[in-house]
Amino acid sequence: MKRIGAFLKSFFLVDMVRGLAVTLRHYFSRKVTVPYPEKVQEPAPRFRGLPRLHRDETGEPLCIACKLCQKSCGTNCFDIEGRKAEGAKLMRPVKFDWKLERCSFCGFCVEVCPTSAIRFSPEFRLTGVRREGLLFHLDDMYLQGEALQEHLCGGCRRQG
Amino acid sequence: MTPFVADVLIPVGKIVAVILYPMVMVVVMIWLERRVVALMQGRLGPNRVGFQGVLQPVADAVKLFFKEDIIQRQADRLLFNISPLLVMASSLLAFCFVPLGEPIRIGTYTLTLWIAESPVGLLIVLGLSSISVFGVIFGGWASNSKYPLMGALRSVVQVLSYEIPTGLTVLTVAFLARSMDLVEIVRRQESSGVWYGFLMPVSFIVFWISAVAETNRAPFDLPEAESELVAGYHTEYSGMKFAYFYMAEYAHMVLVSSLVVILFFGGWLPPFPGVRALDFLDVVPGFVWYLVKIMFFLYLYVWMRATFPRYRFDSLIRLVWKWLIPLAFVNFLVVALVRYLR
Amino acid sequence: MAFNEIELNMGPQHPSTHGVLRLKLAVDNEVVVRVEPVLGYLHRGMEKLWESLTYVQVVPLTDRLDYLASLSNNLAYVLTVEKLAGIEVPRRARYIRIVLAELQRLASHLAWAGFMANDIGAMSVLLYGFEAREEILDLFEAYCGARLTVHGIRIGGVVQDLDAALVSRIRTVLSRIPKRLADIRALLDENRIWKERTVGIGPITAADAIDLGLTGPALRASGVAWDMRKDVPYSSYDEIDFEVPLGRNGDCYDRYLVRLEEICQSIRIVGQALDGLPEGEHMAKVPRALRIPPAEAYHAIEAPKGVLGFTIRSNGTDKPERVKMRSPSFVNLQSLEHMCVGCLFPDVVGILGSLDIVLGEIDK
Amino acid sequence: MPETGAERPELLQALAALSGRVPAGLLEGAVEDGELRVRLGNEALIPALRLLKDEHGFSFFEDMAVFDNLGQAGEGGRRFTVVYRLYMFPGARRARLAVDVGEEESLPSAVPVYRAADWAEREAFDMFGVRFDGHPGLRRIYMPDDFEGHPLRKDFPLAGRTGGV
Repeated sequence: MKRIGAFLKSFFLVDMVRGLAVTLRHYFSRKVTVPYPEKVQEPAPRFRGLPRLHRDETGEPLCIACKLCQKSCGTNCFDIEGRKAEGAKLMRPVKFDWKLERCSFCGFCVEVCPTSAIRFSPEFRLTGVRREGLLFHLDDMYLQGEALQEHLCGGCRRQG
Repeated sequence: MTPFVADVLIPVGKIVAVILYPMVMVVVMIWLERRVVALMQGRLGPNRVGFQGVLQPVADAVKLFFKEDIIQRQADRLLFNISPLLVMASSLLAFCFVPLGEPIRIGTYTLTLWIAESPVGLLIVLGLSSISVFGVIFGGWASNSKYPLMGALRSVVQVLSYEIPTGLTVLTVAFLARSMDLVEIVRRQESSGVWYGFLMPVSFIVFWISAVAETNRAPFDLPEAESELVAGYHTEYSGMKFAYFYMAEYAHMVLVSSLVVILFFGGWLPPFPGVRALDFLDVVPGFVWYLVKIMFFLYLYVWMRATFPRYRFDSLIRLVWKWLIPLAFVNFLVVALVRYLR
Repeated sequence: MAFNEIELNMGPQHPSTHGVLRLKLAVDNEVVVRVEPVLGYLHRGMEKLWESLTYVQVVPLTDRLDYLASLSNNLAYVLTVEKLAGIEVPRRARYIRIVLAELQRLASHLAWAGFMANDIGAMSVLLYGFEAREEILDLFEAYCGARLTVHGIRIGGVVQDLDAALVSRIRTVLSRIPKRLADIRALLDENRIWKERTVGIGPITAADAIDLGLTGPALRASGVAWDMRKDVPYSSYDEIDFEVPLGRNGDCYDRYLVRLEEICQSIRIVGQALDGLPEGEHMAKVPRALRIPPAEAYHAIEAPKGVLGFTIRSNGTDKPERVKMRSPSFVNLQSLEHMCVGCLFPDVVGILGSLDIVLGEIDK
Repeated sequence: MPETGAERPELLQALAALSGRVPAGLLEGAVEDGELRVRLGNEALIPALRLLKDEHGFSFFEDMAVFDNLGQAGEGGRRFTVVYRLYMFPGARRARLAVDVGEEESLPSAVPVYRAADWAEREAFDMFGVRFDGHPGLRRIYMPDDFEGHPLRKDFPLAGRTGGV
């Protein structure tokens, strides 16, 4: 009896029709793709985007040029020089070169920074056209949003 | 209706229409394919170029138009250039015999919605559609490289072996309608009040499977899908020549769908001609019904492509010689017997 | 090269999405006579690089080995280092590791299902598989911020703790997978074309499989009941109850079924791990500049592709003396020739898909 | 979690059988951490592998690692130590066989015993230059065939040589 059942099933293409039914159901079901430029999917709060330096409320840079991040970075992206202005208690970075092209977003620098001066930002648009755009100097490390995009690819972005 | 208009203007107009009609259908088909497959897979598909991506095919065509047209140095230039035209011409030529709707009476003159009507229209259409096989062979051989040659030979074997079941099932229809004239077949279905597709479902299914195989589509797209290993016959082509092959394939699909509609689903007849209650549907012109049915079959083409995995070459040939041809024979005998007894 | 043999080149830029693998095929009119994989196109010299990094800095690099299962690579390396240094991992961290490793297995198998089906023509399965996989990657993003190279398991524990919101979100994502799996099974399991292309294709007997070093789902499809999580339990897998799916005749179809069954098992495992999540620390106290006295340790885990093992030798400094990786895809690819010889030309793609190899792990 | 040194009867038998079969070649042997650890001379390698595979159930060739002892004195004074790891299936026991080989010397290939050793030996040759006699096709597996030098050796510069391929 099973054999006849199997023959009938195969003759009337039951397995094919079942497949067609699945694709038809997906034809009418909700689509998953997000139309990117119009609608942007917000990254999660812990998202490891582009690392940025931060300042405290008074505008003083948090970074004390302790070079812990430089030591802990596996792909040595950092090149930091610190100097203590006379009368000041803490050192401040004078030179802070950071190469985005070498960064693997492993997060060691963020974990090891004593004053949490460097933190991940939700910025995921990292594309640039000029190689210099991928090298960040001290003041570039504070750029956010459009100014950051400006730096990354030097005005190549289509307006609007 | 001056003779000039009747003898020159209208035929020229019809010829231009017959050439434009497949072109438009090809453009619609390209968009439909990319859109429907995308929607079936949970994605949006092209929706940037023009409204909902309608201009996407135009963008593709323009891109192909400006692409560099490379001809292999050792290629046989004559055959290399002819084969895309051959494939394209045979598909377009076959459209002349495809009746699109009831003849329209304008004053004394009756405008027939087809170019030519001949008592053996069915045979001619089948014959023309297999001429494109020459284009495939010449194209594959002329590009003088081993991948296209293997791809061409494979698709030729596939097309030829699937012509037998097509021929047989088409015979059953001609048998029932007692004529090979496409217009006559539709009229016969109208007078007998039932479509042949419902009368002979086996014929319809066998015809549809072999038609899909003949156009190298869906589960049988061996030569083209094998482009990973054995590139299809149009590997060496680029630019407009490749566009011809590409359009010819879609035109061939539209041709086959219209054949299915005419033979099995009563060309331009409104659904269920026999049922008197549905007569109010007659107000819609025949041409529209014809288009609706064709769109359904084109949709079915794409639907199958999105669903089924690909047959391996030997199982494909085994399928036709072991299953489809015997089935077509048995079906033909049954129809003949029924026809004789009645 | 016999008279009517032709040499065909498949890859290295090959559409079957396995990375940069090149196969030199000798074909005697459609029948495959010889298959010779040519490797090295994605060789980044990982093992040389590891010798100049500290133990902690090596972890993000292990993400890039099997880039479809980065957490499993982390887990394998980290367990070996903990075994070498004798670090005790808190029980909560071990459970979170089980959750992460099994979620990664789900993501890897769902991606594999898409790739294999797409190679044999069923293009929609790729999108259904990826739809389910995206939700898992979103979980990883919510958990520790990255989706593909996750780097979520560290020496001594895991990078973040699992809070209640994340646990309930994991459960909802898991509850949606069976439905998608049913779609894939409806499309493929009984489909005659799929069976035509996979049943009896590329068979390998249990004895040959063991002799050739095949591991993972591909080995279990030949009926060999060997799963590292059961045979040499690690990270408290022995406290979790799950079955090990087995195949019978080790062909492409069985490899396909075994992996789909493993997806169901992984869902069960994550469910149990979440139910029994113990209290406690999610990270042990590990000095950042970890120095390990000279010793050597080997530890292997059941990665989605097979047995993934690390041999680490330390020399007292904070940098490993030598790190050798036993990559499952590398060893599994050795049996490709055994499976392909004698089969037909288009099946090589199907068999390669059923082996589920990743080139990042092969070329190191 | 390293198993404690609990007694492993089957490993002890294997060790005893080994010292019986290849007394000269067996330099060191012990069962520690639930693992059979043996150091062999290179001529005792193949008999030991065959013995463990056929009579003691070590059916699976799990891994082969090569260590460059350029800096410190190698276990046998020679430059390279080749470690074979076998796995007993079913039974989940492991065996570690270490063999020392100098730069110019070569080892008998394990492929006749375990076919899985084929690529492992090719990788060892490519990365360290250890030659294996009797290997079906010993050639480089990752680096291009005309590449000179062996990258994983300690004296090979980390940044590689410019002008390579």
